[in-house]
Amino acid sequence: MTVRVQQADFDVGAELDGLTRGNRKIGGLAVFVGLVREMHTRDGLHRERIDAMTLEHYPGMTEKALEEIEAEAQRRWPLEATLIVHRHGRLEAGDRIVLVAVGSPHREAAFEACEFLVDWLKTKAPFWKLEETPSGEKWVEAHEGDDAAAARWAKK
Amino acid sequence: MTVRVQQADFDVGAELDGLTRGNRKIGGLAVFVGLVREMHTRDGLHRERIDAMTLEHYPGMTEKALEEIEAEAQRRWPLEATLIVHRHGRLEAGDRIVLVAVGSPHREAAFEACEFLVDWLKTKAPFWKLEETPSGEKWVEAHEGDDAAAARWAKK
Amino acid sequence: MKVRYFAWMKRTVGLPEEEVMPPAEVRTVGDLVVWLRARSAGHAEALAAGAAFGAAVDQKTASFDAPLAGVREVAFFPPFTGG
Amino acid sequence: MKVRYFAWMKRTVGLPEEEVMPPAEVRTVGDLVVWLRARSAGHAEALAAGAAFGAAVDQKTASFDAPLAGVREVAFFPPFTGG
Repeated sequence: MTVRVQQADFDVGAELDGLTRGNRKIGGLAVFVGLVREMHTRDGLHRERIDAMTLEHYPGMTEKALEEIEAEAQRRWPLEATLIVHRHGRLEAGDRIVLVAVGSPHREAAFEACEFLVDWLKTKAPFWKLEETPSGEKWVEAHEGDDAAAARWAKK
Repeated sequence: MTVRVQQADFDVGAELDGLTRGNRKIGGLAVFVGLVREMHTRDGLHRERIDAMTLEHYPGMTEKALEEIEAEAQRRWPLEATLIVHRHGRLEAGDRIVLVAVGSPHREAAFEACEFLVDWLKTKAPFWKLEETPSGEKWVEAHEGDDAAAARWAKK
Repeated sequence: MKVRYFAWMKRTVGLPEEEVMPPAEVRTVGDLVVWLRARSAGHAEALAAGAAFGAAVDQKTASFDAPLAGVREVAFFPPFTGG
Repeated sequence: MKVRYFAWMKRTVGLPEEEVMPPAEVRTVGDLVVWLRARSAGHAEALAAGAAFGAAVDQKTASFDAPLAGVREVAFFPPFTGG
């Protein structure tokens, strides 16, 4: 039942320990850690490596959006514990971006709710990616696959 | 690409750090932590609390089974890193039982492979649960839901 | 009323935010878009009719026909690409 | 040949494992089950015809028609309930 948006890195082990400590009803904890992966863009004949990116967000709205998404997951599944920690600012390949953790008595609910939260984060939370390439900065355009991933939850 | 069966607890944060360190191709890490949850059995009119359990396994066969399951996941999805750590011996409510972590460039593959591994662990790995109740010990019987969960992957 | 811009819109407009006092006939978010375009070439480009952008009213996603009465903050931004 | 028992079968048989030398006509896992039943009341109960149990041959799950030629270890166990 916690949402945090921060520039600093997070400690996955400590976050998960804090989430489950003292709760003996949790049988399964489904966790997602999003990392910056090394990517390449193709611009005409040039293949460029993306070394880093900056995640801009809308302070105030971001926290509200994440809390709404979390509350929606709580309505849909029998959850004992949820946690979303999302970073903003400049991030390099290999850095952690986001942590989503969901604890439930049953593993199926934990997995489903975790995937639901991650899919929604990608499309419904006010974050924008600015990628750094050797030839300059470039705002990432919306990704249709992410919309499709989020849309499958709307059918339920 | 690591499988371990051990009596000792594991450190989730350290395990995940070790799994992803130096690999910049991982965009998503899907993780499952199985915990012993406090449960109750109903035996006629008596409702009994299960305080602890002992997980027996078949040393030698267990490692082989987990390595096979892991190799199968590697064949089915484009994975960069996989880890299964499974405990055996006596465990109390709140204790960690199993850690499954899957890293992939894409989050969908990571989630699917992680769920696949967990479903298979429940039905295809040689573990048996002996539950402790105030009135004595009881071997857990096979759970049809787990078989159904594992069976859905066979259709693919 | 505060108006905020994010991502490439902030750079195109040239400011992250501004205080504006639109006239009474600017009743909706859509009216505000049209009214803001006249403020500068950057505004006109960022808020052009063909550009893909959304809006939030008091930090919640809103459609362009959302009313502005009593609103303290309106934001404009491209589609979310984060996480 | 080593025979191993797990979970409740270990308690019912009364041993975790034993070395056995079945005669040549015991050719499959199923033959071995029938032959082992005669060893004790515990064996007969654990390996009874109606009991739900599976087998592994040299640490891999095997069916009851699996051959025993060259096999070093056979295990009997109830359905897995772990994880």
